[in-house]
Amino acid sequence: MGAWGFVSLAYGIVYGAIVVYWLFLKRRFRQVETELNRLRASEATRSDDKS
Amino acid sequence: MDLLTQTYLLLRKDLLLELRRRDSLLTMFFFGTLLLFVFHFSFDLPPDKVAEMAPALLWLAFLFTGTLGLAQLFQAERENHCLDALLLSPLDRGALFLAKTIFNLILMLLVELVVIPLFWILFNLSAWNLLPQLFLVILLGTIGFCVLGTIMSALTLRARARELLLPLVLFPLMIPVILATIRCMESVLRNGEFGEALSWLKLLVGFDVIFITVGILIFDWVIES
Amino acid sequence: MRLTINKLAKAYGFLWALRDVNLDLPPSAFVALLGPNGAGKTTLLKLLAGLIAPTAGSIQVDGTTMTANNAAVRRQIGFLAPADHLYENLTVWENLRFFASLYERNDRAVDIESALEAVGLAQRRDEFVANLSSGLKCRVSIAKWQLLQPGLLLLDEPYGVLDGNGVDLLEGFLRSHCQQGHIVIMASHHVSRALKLCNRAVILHRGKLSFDETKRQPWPSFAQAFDEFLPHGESWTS
Amino acid sequence: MTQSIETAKKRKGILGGLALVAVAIGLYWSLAIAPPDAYQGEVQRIMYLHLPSILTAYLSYFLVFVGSGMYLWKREKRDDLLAHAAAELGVLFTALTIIEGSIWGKPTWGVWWTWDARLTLTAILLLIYAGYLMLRSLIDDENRAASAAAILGIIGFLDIPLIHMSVYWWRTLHQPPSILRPDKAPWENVHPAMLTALTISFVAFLLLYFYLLSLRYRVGEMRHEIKALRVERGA
Repeated sequence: MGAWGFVSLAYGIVYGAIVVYWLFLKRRFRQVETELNRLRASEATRSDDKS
Repeated sequence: MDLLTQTYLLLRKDLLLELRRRDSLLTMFFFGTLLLFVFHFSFDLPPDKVAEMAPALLWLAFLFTGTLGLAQLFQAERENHCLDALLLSPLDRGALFLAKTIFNLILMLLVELVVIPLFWILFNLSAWNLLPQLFLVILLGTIGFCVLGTIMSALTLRARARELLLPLVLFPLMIPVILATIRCMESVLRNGEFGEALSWLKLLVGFDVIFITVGILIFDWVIES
Repeated sequence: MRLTINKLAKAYGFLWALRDVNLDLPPSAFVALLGPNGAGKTTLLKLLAGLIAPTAGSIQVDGTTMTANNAAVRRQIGFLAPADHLYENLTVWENLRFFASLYERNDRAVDIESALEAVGLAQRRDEFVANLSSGLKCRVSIAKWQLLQPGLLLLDEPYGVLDGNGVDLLEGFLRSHCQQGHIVIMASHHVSRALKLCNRAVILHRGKLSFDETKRQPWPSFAQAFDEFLPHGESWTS
Repeated sequence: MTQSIETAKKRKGILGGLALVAVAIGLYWSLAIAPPDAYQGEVQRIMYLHLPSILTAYLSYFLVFVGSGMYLWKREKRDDLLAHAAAELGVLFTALTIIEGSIWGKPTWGVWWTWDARLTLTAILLLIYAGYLMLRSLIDDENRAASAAAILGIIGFLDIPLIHMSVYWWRTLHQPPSILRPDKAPWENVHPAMLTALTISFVAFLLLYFYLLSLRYRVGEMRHEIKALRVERGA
């Protein structure tokens, strides 16, 4: 493996890992956000029922 | 009532309990001795290499035995919710920290007092005159271990798999103590004096002082967590 | 001793164990804390003992707000756990002396001796707690709090393990303790016994105080609240 | 309420976009414009990754420390959330630092791993903060987990200088300083283009770091809100 080989390996792994982590985080973010919105929506209907 | 009186009361209670059962002390002692045998079989050291390897072997043996003791440290308090009884009382949490640290220190020192001469006999070492200096180093190292070990033991008290978690969080933090103790012991065994290892000795003292202070200050939060 | 509880609330994970509890207890109050299982009785006692921190609200003892590290307040609070809070491998005597010295109260040998005498354990002072039955352990606990004289004494279902004699001992101790101006709060399912002792009854229902009145005779409002919230409990009019 | 969430989202988007641009410029400078090192050649370009990632890792640990201390003092959930998010990112960037160091080490030292002081120190940091995450996940009660982790976050950070000292002494007393440490200060006899590349990479990593941190923090915050809502329901 030449010098550029090592360099591209390092850059590839680092940015690859960051992108994977970012995608993973995005997915978690979206899941949690949907769950939260669902809960909020049902909360709103419940308080409507009361009034 | 001041910190030291409370520490004394708690320590007396722990020692009394240990004197009755000797659970921790006996297991630690046998485990330490066992490790010496295992090391001997697995390394099969030639006599001239023993003095070189002795510090690392001894200190590793103490580290593992100490961890065994730490896992048992709050055992009496776990039975019958006695920890609650202590937390209920007007007790300074710093005293609890000091008492437990000193208690584990006493156990480890007792084990070390037996295991080191045993090591000298088993491995045919001749440098008996260096033992006082070695004990000093080991004392400082053991204090550092017990101080941080007590904090971590209390921290993992309510965790799942706490016996496994304890060494996992404790050992990386112990790196300065491990390195400093082994280097000091090496220097003493090789040159008969601390020499350039003196800065290691200072590091060891610094570690002890820093974490004793931190421990007394934050044990409030440690034990309530 | 005056105890003021202000909008106290505690959540465990997803659930409110206790919500918006207000209570103001004058000296010599003897409170029967009633409620079905899971109503939050133990949570309230633990909060008062300072063993857990409230999610919201405050507890004041004689005007001082209780915090985790206030030793002066903690010295005032006792928690009688029937067969708990004793070291198994210490003798009865050693347990009492240890706790008395921690509280710096009545830790002389004569005091401990007379406390043991009072609960009928003077003969067994040198036995290990591990060898005692749970009824006898409870008696040791009674002796312990008799020595420590807490301004606020909390009890969580003390009747389960005691024999008839022990119950008499406990009730005698609680009565005299209360008469000295101390506050006693007792959670129990033995409603008739608790009602006889208390001078105030409190019902917890799903984490909220649903009833809080001083005792009188007859007591129709309690009867109504009792039937509403504890319909399957034992009969309390005995 | 929803408006502030929208603006926060927009702000995150802008931060992410900036990070992306900075990373692109950084890549261009470090791979194309900066000249190869006189001794190490092209391999030295890994430095433009290595130094920024270890810097962000240390920044993380500092944030864990600050968040932990604030949490113990004020007991506010947001400080704990910050510490948790920072610890996770710290572990990520430390792991990346070790991988880069290892890839850099192969052509320079001929081995993937050597017990160089820097590499060893980084590995120990990884162990400490992995332990932090383990401790969090192994305590069931959420408040207890938060306080226990906060204690470890503080002690771990206080321990770093001691570990640093001991690991460096350990190496220097046994073997000469590593190739990584030049005899001269790094800013002397360094090509200006190299410095620019390094600076841009630093900025890019910091932007990327704060973008990821804000994302991770918001995940924790929303999880906490969900729990709070569920608690309301439970009553």
